[in-house]
Amino acid sequence: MDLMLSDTQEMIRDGARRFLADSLDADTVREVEASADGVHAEIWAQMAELGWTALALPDDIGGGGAGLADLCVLAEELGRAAASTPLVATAGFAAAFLRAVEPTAATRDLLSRLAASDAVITPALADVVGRDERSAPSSVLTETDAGATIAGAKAMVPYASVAQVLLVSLTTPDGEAAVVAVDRDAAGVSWARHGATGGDPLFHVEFDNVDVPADAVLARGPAAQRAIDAGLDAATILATAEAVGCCEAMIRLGSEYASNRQQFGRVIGSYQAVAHRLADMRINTDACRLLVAETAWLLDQGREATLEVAGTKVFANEVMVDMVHAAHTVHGAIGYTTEYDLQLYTRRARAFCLSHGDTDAQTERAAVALGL
Amino acid sequence: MDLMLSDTQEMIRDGARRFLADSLDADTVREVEASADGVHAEIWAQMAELGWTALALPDDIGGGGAGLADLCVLAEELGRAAASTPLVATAGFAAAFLRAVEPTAATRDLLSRLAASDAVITPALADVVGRDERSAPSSVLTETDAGATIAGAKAMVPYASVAQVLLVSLTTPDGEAAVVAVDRDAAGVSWARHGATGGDPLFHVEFDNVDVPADAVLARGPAAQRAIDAGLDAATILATAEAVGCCEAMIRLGSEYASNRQQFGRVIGSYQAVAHRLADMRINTDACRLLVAETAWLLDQGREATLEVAGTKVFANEVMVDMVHAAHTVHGAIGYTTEYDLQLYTRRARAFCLSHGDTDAQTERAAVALGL
Amino acid sequence: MEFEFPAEAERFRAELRAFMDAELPEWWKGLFHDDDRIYPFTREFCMKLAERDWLTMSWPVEHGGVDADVWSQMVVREEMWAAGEPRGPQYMSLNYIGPMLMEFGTADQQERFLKPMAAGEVMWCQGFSEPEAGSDLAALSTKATDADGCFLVNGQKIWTSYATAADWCLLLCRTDPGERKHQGLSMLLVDMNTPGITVRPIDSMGGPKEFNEVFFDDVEVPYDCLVGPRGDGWRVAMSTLAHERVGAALHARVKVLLDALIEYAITTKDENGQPLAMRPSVRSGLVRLQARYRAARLLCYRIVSAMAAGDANDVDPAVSKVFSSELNILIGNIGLDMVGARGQLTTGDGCAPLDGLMNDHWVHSIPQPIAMGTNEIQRNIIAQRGLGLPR
Amino acid sequence: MEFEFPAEAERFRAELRAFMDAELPEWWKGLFHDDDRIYPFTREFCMKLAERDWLTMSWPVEHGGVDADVWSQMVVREEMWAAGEPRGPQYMSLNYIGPMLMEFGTADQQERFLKPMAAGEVMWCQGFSEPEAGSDLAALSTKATDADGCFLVNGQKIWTSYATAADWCLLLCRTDPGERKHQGLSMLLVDMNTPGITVRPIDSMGGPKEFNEVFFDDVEVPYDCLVGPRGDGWRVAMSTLAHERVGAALHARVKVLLDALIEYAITTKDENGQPLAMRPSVRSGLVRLQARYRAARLLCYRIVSAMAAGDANDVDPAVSKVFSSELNILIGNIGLDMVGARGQLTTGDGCAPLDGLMNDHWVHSIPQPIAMGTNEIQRNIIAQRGLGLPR
Repeated sequence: MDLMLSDTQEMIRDGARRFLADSLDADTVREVEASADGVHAEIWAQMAELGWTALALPDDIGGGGAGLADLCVLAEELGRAAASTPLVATAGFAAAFLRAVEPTAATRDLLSRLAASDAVITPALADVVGRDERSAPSSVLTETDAGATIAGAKAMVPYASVAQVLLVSLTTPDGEAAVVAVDRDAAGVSWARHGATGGDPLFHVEFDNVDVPADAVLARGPAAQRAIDAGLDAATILATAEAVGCCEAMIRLGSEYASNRQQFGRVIGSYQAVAHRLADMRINTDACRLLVAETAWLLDQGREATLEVAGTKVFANEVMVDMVHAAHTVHGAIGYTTEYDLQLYTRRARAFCLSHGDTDAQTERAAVALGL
Repeated sequence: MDLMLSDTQEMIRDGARRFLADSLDADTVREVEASADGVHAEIWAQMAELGWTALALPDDIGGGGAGLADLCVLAEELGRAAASTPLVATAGFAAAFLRAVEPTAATRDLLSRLAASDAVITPALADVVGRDERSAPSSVLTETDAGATIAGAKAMVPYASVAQVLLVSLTTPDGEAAVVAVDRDAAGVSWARHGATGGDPLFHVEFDNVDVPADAVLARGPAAQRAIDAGLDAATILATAEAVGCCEAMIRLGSEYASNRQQFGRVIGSYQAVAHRLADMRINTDACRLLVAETAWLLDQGREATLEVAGTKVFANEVMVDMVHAAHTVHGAIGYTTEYDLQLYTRRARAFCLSHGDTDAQTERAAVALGL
Repeated sequence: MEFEFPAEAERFRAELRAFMDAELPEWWKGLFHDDDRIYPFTREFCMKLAERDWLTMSWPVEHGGVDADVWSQMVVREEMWAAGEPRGPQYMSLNYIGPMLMEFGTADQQERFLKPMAAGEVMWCQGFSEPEAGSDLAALSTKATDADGCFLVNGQKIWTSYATAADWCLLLCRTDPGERKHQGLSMLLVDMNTPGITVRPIDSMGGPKEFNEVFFDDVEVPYDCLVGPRGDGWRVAMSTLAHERVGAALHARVKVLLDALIEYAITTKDENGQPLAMRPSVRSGLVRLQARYRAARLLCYRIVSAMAAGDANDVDPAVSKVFSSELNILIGNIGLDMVGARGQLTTGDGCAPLDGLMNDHWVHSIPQPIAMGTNEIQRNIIAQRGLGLPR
Repeated sequence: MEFEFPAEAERFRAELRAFMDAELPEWWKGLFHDDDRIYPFTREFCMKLAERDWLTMSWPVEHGGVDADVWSQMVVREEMWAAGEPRGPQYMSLNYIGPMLMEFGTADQQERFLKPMAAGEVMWCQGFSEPEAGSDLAALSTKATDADGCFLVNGQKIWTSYATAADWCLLLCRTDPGERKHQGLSMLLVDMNTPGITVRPIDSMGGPKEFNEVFFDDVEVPYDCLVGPRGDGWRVAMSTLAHERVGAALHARVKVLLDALIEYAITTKDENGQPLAMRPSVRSGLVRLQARYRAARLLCYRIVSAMAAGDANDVDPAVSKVFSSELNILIGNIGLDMVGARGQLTTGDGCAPLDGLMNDHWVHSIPQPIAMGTNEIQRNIIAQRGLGLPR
């Protein structure tokens, strides 16, 4: 038992913090949010160059040989800086998904592109009419002589405009689940950005009878579902680590503001109504971080961790909703303005609570895992 | 729309407050709790003499002609004084139940005994193996040539040792619900007191083939269920009014303590951690009281009020659990001692949250009433 | 006790609703949204209300009102707030700036300012808060000094809603030295077209139109625009703020959202054809909200009942404000969880449930515990004035 | 990072559990219950632990310990707390009174006092709090004045657990004047059999044995019972309290309750034959508790990890204490709601679910946010030392 960061993790943390301090200030975050793609392409490219995006892939395929727990340290730093990158989609979902399916030439190829950090691969799971990523898709995969054709539309696809490959969940005519790797530039694929409050750019993606080769079908049936779950679990934990970073930023901003703002002749941080709210934010943020770390470690060990992933998400959802409002309370009106940085983090934290499995969905997964 | 107490209500409140201040101090409450019957018989007798227990019965049968809303004002005062009386059982459940069933000579007789304030009539609903008052009983009613026989056992029967009549819910051999008025002194009825944390004495009551006359069967089938619901609704609201009184006492004790206790050279009530907790108790207690008043008024108007009764209970359960711990927090260690009065109220408030329909049961009733 | 509106108030509500159904355009979503049509529309709408004697109905007849009873006034507050306050800034004129003038203004001031308010022709804004004077309002430093036959105002106000559209500003500033910080303040009426006034909008999470900074640089304000005694502005302001707090019917918006959520839960089915209403979290969430809505409504009505009975106090409005603003936060969060992942999509996005209603409400609910006196200040009031706790 | 106990610590846990299963009598329900067998049993139990080198295993060999690693110590804390602390008051001797003597005691004092502690033969109590000195401990007024070759102690302590059974008392009192209130304090070791000591039990919600008042009336304490420098007792006390906070494994009891609730939910059926585990509120309640249990456990382990890495701080124990004590409150309340109306019945009542376990825990959880430094004080520590906020 050792809950201190490892040397590697400290190195990742310090390196990422330095790098982001140099390359991403809050005004740049605002520019990125207003841009068409909604992504900080340069930071992503530099992270790729530094080997960070491939950090958690096995070294035998050219990855960094580290674990999800290490990647979470990086994700927390991205959260602290409100950086929008496809880390969760690519190094989280795609990497875990591709490692969970039956290896083929196609999956090996995709994994080596991830290891070489030269592809953004993003999940396209939730159908336009469905509730979330785990709802059975109505988008259809039909086999053809040349391979297969897919038709349908997906919502909430992260980073679609900068992706090279989409991992699309589909239903076959006989009701089986399937996941297909679709070239984002294939004929028939079109996308439009959603209006959304969080940090990740989300897209509505249409598949108008898109033809794919037979080997693009990466998984079918229960195996497809298991691989999706593996991908979502990794993405959930990584996203929670990012959200922990957002909370750290909320605490930092709140503590600074409360240490300087005076009312009634006293610094407001000396009022318990303010100080204790910040203390509670500290407590819950620490709790979230430790849950993330333990869960990532379990996943790195190859253990069954549905209970831990789902439970961590349920806890994070509950406490982060409170923290968002606590942070605004500490700041008063200034925190509501777009000129001030708080909203960059509170919008992300609130969107996080709705994403990656909401409380209902994760509660049910955890309850089953608990034996209930 | 007028949310101020009526003149009658102010009279009831002031009279009850004076009466209880004179006749019931905290040490007497402790004595009552330790007594075999667990009831303040004298206060009950005096309340009967003052006409308070029959206050909400129609004047044409000799009652006070007032409403449940007026009785709630009295109940709140009882709660403030931690008085243990069968008001909720008798003037709450029994009165509303008896007015909801088909009138017969037997019900008229029972009602006139209530109006004359010379009987304690108490519900015996929850079977020993059931979850609560609304669970279908396994205790059995069998018809005989001479009337009927009942066999089974009930748990959580309030004030059984001082009751004259028990209103017992039963199931007939063909699965129908029935409610029978049982003379508490009838052969075959025996009782033993539960160990319990709240203020009302609760009893385990056995019915060992108790013979009752035919007219003791007061209701059957859906009519029996409706009358039980009417009784429980009145009892629930009255019990909530008592619990509001407990909260008022918690606020009073907490405010006094926080205004006098000094630590670090300051009165602790000047710390926001203390002051704001008490303020929240004030807010939630006021909210509960208004919900009780409106709901009682609706019931007095003969309106359908399942949503309001159940919603009020759900809200009260939620906020009172918090208030109990807030009150203990304000007081520190002293509040945990039995010498100090706080525990008289916090035990009652917590037991209230478990009684009269728990959150699950009342949430489901309210949800159906909301159209969900 | 009586828990129903008087019959005539309910008749009036029906009439008012019919009027609003007819008058509110399709595009209207509430006051604080990014749409240039909003302020012109509110002016037009207020003039129509004024034509029907509904704008300042609570005012005495002599000032252009109809002496309406308190429950009809409550009907107006509820219906307007439920609809996103289509009166725009003018709710301030009729709720508290007008009454303040009736209490403290000269006959000339009343003649000059009340008429246009009653006609719905004028928009006011409130210049109280400053960067260094938020909860601690009395710490304000905007100064009005004596110049040639007028005040010369210098300083800065902040969080001034409606300042871009307003014709006049109710300005609390410092005219005289005082031993304590709430002495020496005065209340001025300032024409927003006076040279030297600069308005800088502050973009907020709720959109670009919600707040402003207002800078005063040698702004000349005639002496006859001083309301109430010079140096006694704190008392005028406190009376004004007391009126402001009574005016809020924050529960009315909750009712609109609750109805929308209930309907959504009943009509929305998951892929198994099961309505959302069958989800346990939805059932318990809506039940909790419904009970709290009732409580918020009653806590608000209690203030009005007490006023009508001549028994008003400072604590009940504080209780009501904390409860209602926190309920607005709660319904935003429960509502977002109910609609699920797509709740984060904004109004106008084809995939946004309820066209982004819950997300829009969530954002706009954020400042509610902060506005109109933070909930922390309200809790201080409850503790000190309600429970007798020491400062 | 590493999230498993070392294999030898887990082996030790299995051994310890087997020992406890064999040793804990049927009637044992935990420390604070109304049963005269409790203290004699804890003494016997501690002597058996001592025989196995398990009582003071964390101590250095020279003082009767075995220099056990931090994770084996955590195993002891968890297993003991899970079982209702069958070591009785002696957890204090080994967790912090002994270590305090090792840090501040003379060689003679160490020789005299540590041996009996290591043998499990002696019970200590802690005389710190006073009626007017709770959170504000430094305000204490119990005085030790100089008499004929000894101190003469006069004053009163309160909330002194175990005082009726204790052989010795660790007494913080005022020996000298000081400019500030935490100056002039000294730490004394007081034989509870000294004439002039009166113990008055204070009945509590948790039973008649939980607290006491201790009165000191001209109690003679030899000078050689002063620990640490005279007048520097505050520093000794603070070091002691820091050890106390590390010792708490409040999450271990939560795990016992959680397991009991899960089993109860799975095995208890309603009248329709549906297990309680199918109720949505039970599912979500248990899931919330399970995640929080994990977090509480990790927050506790973080303190130990940091100590092991030589990187301890004041804030982590405060974080852990607030979180774990509130979780104990939460599981009491969720558990009571789960078992339903009969949760209010007490242990021994035939109708009480889980034989009153949840009710018993609920009562005993009430003081947890208050004990060992109130959660308000802990939040002050987090805000001031952790976040740098001003006092």
